[in-house]
Amino acid sequence: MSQYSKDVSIAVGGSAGQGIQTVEAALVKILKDAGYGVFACKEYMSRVRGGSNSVEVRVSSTSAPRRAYVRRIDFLFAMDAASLEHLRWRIGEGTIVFGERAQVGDPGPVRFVDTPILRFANEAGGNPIYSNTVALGTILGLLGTPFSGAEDYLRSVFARKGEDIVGKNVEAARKGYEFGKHAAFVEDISIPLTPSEEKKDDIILDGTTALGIGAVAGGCDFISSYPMSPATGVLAFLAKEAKRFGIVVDQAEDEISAINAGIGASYAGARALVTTSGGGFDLMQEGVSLSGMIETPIVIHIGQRPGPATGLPTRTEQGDLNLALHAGHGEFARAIFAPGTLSEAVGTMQQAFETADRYQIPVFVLSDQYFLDSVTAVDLDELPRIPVKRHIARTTEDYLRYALTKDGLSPRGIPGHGDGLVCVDSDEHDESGHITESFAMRRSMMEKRTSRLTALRKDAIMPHAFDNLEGAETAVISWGSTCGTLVETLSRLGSAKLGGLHFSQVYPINPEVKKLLVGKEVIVIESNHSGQFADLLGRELGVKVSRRILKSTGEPFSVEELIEELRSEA
Amino acid sequence: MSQYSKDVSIAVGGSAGQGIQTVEAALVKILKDAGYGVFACKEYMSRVRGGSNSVEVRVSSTSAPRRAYVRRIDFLFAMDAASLEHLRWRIGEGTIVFGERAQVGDPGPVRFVDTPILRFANEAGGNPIYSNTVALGTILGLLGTPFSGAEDYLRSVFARKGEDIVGKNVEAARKGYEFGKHAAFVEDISIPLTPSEEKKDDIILDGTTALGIGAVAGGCDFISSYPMSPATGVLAFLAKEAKRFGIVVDQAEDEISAINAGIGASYAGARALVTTSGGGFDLMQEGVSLSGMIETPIVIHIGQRPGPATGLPTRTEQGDLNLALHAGHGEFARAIFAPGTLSEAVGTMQQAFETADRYQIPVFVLSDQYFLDSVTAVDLDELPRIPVKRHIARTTEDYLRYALTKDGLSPRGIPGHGDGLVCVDSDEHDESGHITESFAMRRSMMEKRTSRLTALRKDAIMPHAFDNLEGAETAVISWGSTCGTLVETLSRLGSAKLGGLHFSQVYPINPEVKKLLVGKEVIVIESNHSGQFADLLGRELGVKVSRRILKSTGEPFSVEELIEELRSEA
Amino acid sequence: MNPFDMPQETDIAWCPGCGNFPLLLILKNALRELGKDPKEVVIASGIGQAAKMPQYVDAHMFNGLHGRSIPAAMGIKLANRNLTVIAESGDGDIYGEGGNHLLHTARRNPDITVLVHNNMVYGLTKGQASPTSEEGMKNPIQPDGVIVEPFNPIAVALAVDVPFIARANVGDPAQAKEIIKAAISFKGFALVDLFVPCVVFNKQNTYQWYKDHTCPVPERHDPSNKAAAFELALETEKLPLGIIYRNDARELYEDRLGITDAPLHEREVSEVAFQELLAGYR
Amino acid sequence: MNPFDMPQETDIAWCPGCGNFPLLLILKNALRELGKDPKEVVIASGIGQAAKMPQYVDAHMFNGLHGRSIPAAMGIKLANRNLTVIAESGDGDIYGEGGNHLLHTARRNPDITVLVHNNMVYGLTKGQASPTSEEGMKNPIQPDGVIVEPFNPIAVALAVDVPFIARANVGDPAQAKEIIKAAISFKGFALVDLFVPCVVFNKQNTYQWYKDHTCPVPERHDPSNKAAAFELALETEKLPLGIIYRNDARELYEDRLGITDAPLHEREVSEVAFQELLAGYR
Ligand SMILES: Cc1ncc(C[n+]2csc(CCOP(=O)(O)OP(=O)(O)O)c2C)c(N)n1
Ligand SMILES: Cc1ncc(C[n+]2csc(CCOP(=O)(O)OP(=O)(O)O)c2C)c(N)n1
Ligand code: SF4
Ligand code: SF4
Ligand SMILES: [Mg+2]
Ligand SMILES: [Mg+2]
Repeated sequence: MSQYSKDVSIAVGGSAGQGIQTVEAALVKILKDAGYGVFACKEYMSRVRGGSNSVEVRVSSTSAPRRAYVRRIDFLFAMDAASLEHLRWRIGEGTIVFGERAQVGDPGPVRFVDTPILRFANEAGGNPIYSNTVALGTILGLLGTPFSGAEDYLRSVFARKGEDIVGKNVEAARKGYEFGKHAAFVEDISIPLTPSEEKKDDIILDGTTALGIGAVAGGCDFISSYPMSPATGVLAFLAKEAKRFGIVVDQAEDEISAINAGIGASYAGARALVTTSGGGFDLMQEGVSLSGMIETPIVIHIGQRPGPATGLPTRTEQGDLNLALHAGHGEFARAIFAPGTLSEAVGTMQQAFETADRYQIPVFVLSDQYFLDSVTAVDLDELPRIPVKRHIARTTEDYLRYALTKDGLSPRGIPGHGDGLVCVDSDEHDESGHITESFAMRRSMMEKRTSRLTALRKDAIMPHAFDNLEGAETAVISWGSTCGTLVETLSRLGSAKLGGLHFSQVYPINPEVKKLLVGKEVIVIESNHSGQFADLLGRELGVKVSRRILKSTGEPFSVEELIEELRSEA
Repeated sequence: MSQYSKDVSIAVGGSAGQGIQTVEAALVKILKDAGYGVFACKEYMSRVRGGSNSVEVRVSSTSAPRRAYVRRIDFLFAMDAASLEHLRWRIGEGTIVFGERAQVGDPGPVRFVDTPILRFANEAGGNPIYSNTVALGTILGLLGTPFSGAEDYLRSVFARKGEDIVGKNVEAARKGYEFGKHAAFVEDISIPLTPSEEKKDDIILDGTTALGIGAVAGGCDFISSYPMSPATGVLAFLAKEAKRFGIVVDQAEDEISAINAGIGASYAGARALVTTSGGGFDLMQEGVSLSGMIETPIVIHIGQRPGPATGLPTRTEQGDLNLALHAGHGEFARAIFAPGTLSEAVGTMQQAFETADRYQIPVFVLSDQYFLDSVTAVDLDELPRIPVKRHIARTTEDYLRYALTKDGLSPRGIPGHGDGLVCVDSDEHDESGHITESFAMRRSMMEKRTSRLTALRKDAIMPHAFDNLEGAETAVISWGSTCGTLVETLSRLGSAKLGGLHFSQVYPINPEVKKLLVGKEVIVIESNHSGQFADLLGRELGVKVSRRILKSTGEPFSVEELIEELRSEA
Repeated sequence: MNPFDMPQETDIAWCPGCGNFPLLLILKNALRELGKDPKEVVIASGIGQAAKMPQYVDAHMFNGLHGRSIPAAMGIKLANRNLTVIAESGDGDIYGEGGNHLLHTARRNPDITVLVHNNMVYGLTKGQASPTSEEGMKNPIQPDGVIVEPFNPIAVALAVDVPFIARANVGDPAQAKEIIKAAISFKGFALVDLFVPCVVFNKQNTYQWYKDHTCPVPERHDPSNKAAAFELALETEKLPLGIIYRNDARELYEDRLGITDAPLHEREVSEVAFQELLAGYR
Repeated sequence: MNPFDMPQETDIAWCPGCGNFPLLLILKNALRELGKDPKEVVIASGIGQAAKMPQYVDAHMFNGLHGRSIPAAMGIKLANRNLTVIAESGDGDIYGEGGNHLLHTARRNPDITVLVHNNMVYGLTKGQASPTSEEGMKNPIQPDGVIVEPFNPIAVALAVDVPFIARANVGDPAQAKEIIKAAISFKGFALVDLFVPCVVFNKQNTYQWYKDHTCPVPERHDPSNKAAAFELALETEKLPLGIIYRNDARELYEDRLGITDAPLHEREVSEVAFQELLAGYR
């Protein structure tokens, strides 16, 4: 069987500022349009120029799309010597390295195709900046897709730069394309993947965009945030869409301001979002506690990265689950989502707003760098949509913001909407929202704020079972970004002993979940050091986790790595 | 048996600004010097004047001292009508209410002794401010202690105010005293407690002072903090002692500044402390994460109060254990202490500095309002002392701050002490402390920062077993401030079925603890809503907690309440 | 009867004689005289004695976190610009814990009014120095007296271009009321530093002291002259009361953000626009 | 050879042409010319491109949190006043996230030097507006350009009485070096706002722009005159470079705290004093 029978894994390595991400974007779009399944992800250093970064693009059939990072590289394009070194540990038997000897130097003991990237760039455009386009062309030539796809793409992307630029790009791509076709012949590369004929109505998203679209669909009216990798993208997305949708976007002076402005806006009726990463979130915690106390909804996106402190700002980790779980002093209800696919991202972001408003609580959406930067096509027919219900009541003159009710939820009034006054207080308060020192009232209000957890639990999204969990001896569990990797791992292991279970809501956990796990060994996969979700499963369900597969180096799990870890269980 | 055979419980209620705390202080000192066991605690509203506050003073023998809040009041002194209402729920069969009808109005159906407090005050001093002294005198008269104790006390306290003031106070006290003696006769009150003859070398402390003394003894060099109830006292204590000991005390502009200044000072070699409450601590969490990352010790005192948000600023709760446990993004080692007696407070504060420095980590000391405001005598012979070892290394020219070692601990150098340079970095770093993006180095450093947890665990203070835990079927567990209440409860229940276990270190938990609990039912007492320590016992030791006795109204547990809760188990 | 009076008797937590009492009256009168309806007024406060103000005014209340009244007030205003939004707290709250928000919200210029009860002390937490405490004032954390320079709110406000800067003294209720009215009426970010004696913890800055140490802004002062205003701000002998700086030309943040009169909760996600958005990712 | 050069070659993470390169040289030269020993110098920084500076200087380094270099630097200085302590970071870090610390540390006046690399943009996080970004500058969060007023660090520093305030441009390395030397030599809290172009994300405030939009502080300017300094701070046509304000009379925080030359880690708890303390509670 050809090494390319299921998918081809292409990596492009270069330094920051060389624009390897444009190659990724082009490939994904052209190949998707050509009828392939595509997945892309990236890893990069915390610097604006220089260093060594890389992108991975996986090409598959649309019927068996790949949605995870693999260590394996079939075609490695090295734009300079440093990136070849950087990726050398991933070079295996099947890897063919493409690069220009003049740039890369002695490639060492690898299957190397001297590829005149810079020469073609200069020939076609008179400028090294066309190198990316040459590389793109070469890859498409290797894959043997029609050149028209590349040409169409380049024409549309560069249209506003004028015919000259378009022409040079097309020429650069064509030179690469021809070279690639020839190389495929010489190197005896043949890709058995057949593109699908069926035209799907799909869109290409990365995690950031998916969350942004979810926020728009979820009726997000307001965002105030302070830039912090990898969470800034959501803020930038909404900034870009602000005018179109009438969303108010505020860049805050710090994270404390951001969340307090968000809660203020929410008090006045807006659906408000903040986006940040662990360090910035630390500063928001008093605000989280405020949201809990005054029962004013707020949605908090934490784009996780490896900590503690500044850590590795551009790398990935799932280390802040415990943080979200216990953020803010005092005790109150909350919910935490962690999407694992891009369509889940669109959905859970909407669900986050709905849950926050319905239950009048702070709600978290946890992602991470790997997830935010991962790209796939999403079927428009399957795009989750949840109607925007505002859960806002018009007030009457005798309105009491914290009227005691059976389920602890009082109708939520907002100022300027009705005949009543809306008083909220961070102090312990009475039904009218004014400060109290009554212990009896304190007891009622604590009960009020925490009892909704029962309903939240019952409403919690059930995890997604796959790979025949029911019949399996062992449940392998993922949450958030590790979903795709686990799905591919289990499907490749193909063992009846192992079934998968993916959580897109991690807190609270639906009590029904316990039934899914009865009598099974439980293994949890997490990109953190201690196994925070495994602990949570113990606390919430009393489930005993027999094994934790953990990683906190800043890199995502690769499918190969998980296969190695799980083979003994299969 | 007389209702006073074990102890007498005296409560004084009045409004803020009326000075009922001076009565408490005087009673405690005079009665201790007279050879009694004393305990006092208070509860007060978040206001500077007005409202209704109260103090409780319990008088016992020194051989069986009481160290906990009881609901029962034997003598209730009501300085105004509102405080009588405020305390009415605690009036029982044995309660005698003292107050001046003109102030208190109709006292309702209680055993009432019309006590001319204001009249005596005016007669003795021409001023209502002598009312407290009259009340003090009356109480001493009721108890039948020699008047000389009161006289000596008043003389020394008011000495610097001049003979006139001294005289008026003594006169006011004497009037009260005579009235009290007479009332005791009329009401047939006789207190069988015999004062001890033995002169003990002891001191009177409250929780705040005990922690402050512990900090001084622990070599605290530096404190930067922002005021926040109930934690401000520790800052004020060190401010008062700053000159005497050469301690640097800085009032910060906010909590973020406080912890960063503390960590800066610690980096430069100082033993640094911050003190705050939950809301202020939220803002310090990024600093906690920094301490974890750069392995720079810091001691953090959290004086807990009921949250969320502003909550009940002057009330008590143990709601921030989870917060301390998971504070700061990312994963790293930490330790958490929670003293339950004043001598433990002196000791654990020293231990906190020792642990922070030895393990180069952030260390927490959790207290709460009830604990900080509780007063007892502490035997000087039993005052714990831990030598101040600085754990600082003189650097050599080739010094590496993060040299990789077997146990993860590198010798800690500080700038200006030796020939090396000391570089610390909140980014992931190499052995020299400079930024790195190496995944291998990341892995080593994560291991380095977390592996010390093993040693920390082994070193963890064992909990204190009492009431014959070994032979008991059920272990009843307290941590922090609930200790005294549990001790008295179990001793009063006197059931062989129940044994007590008090944790003054709550994280990590010594693995040896498991042996103490084997085969026993486990009940945990906590002043919070969910049972955070019970969860932690599950996570750390796999111990299953069969029952949680919880309270989060803002009041401390009373002994009576715990007895009621535990009677069914006894 | 003032529509801003509480409908029922309230137990006010301030000490007898506290400067917050006259200010409460001044504020309610100012609001009434401006013809405001309680249903259009939101008072956002932080934590402190000053921050209890909205507990005693019958209007919408957002009593949030210590130091954070300004961002909360801004969020409220941006969500519904029809509301009259006041941020109100103490000197410790707004100049200390929340100093950064004052700096940067001024740069944005939302139409909110910031009322700072400046009693030169931390009242609620019992007498520690606030940013505006005078050097030498004895307090529990600096037993020998304050050893740092006081914060000059007027100078800082000028430096960050707050477009309406005034100072008033509750000892002169008539002037204080007029200044508060002017501040609330001002279209833009307005700061009023109010002298409000704390009779318990600040025994040096008393009603009398404020009387003796203040004077009206000189008549010849041109409030549009920032450099002159800065010189006034540096006065230490007699602190000038009145409108110190005023610039009516700054554009509102709401306008620059393109916010319309419709409150955000009435916004609907246009399905057409949403489909357009999706189409962009085809 | 400069003693502050790194002993081994270092991979510097800045972009080619970045203004941080000239500043690195300027700083190392300034330190050498002041005769400093690397072992007595601590550079405390936050997070950002500017904040990477100490990674490339062979001295003690405290690379802490974004926005928090100033409190950390103050803590270091108070723990050991023999150290020369520099806090160094970007405009976003010190004026934005950490603005409150600038305000209030100035009031204390510890002897530390604050160097702000003002590139009028967030460099490390890729081009968002910083507090000093000019109105109208297009950026990812305000696609139509900055809609808030820029922060004026010189004016704010004056308002909080920073006793040494200067501005320099790395485009004039000789002057920048002298100013940095003066700031480090100054006994007290010194702030230098440094123009340091970001060649990638700030295409409008380039080396040339800074050249065109700056001028030396006028010769007749008296740096001890705060009001005059404020007027200079308000200049917008040409931003004055040089020492804008200087007041040598402010007492140091260290002195007012009674800190001696012995670093805190040498302090011992006097047993006599401790017994005295206990005796007070008998
Ligand atoms: C984050 C946080 N830190 C500290 C506190 C404690 N605290 C409450 S009010 C206050 C100061 C009050 O001073 P000011 O703002 O001047 O108001 P005043 O009481 O004098 O009117 C402090 C320190 C708090 N509530 N939250
Ligand atoms: C608490 C926190 N919030 C946000 C960030 C993300 N962050 C890192 S550097 C930076 C801004 C850098 O701008 P500036 O300080 O001007 O430095 P420059 O890179 O321009 O030199 C931001 C927002 C962070 N590290 N920590
Ligand atoms: S403590 Fe001061 S500010 Fe607070 S209420 Fe009393 S007098 Fe007013
Ligand atoms: S992004 Fe700008 S500030 Fe950062 S290194 Fe590059 S040029 Fe310098
Ligand atoms: Mg105040
Ligand atoms: Mg910058």
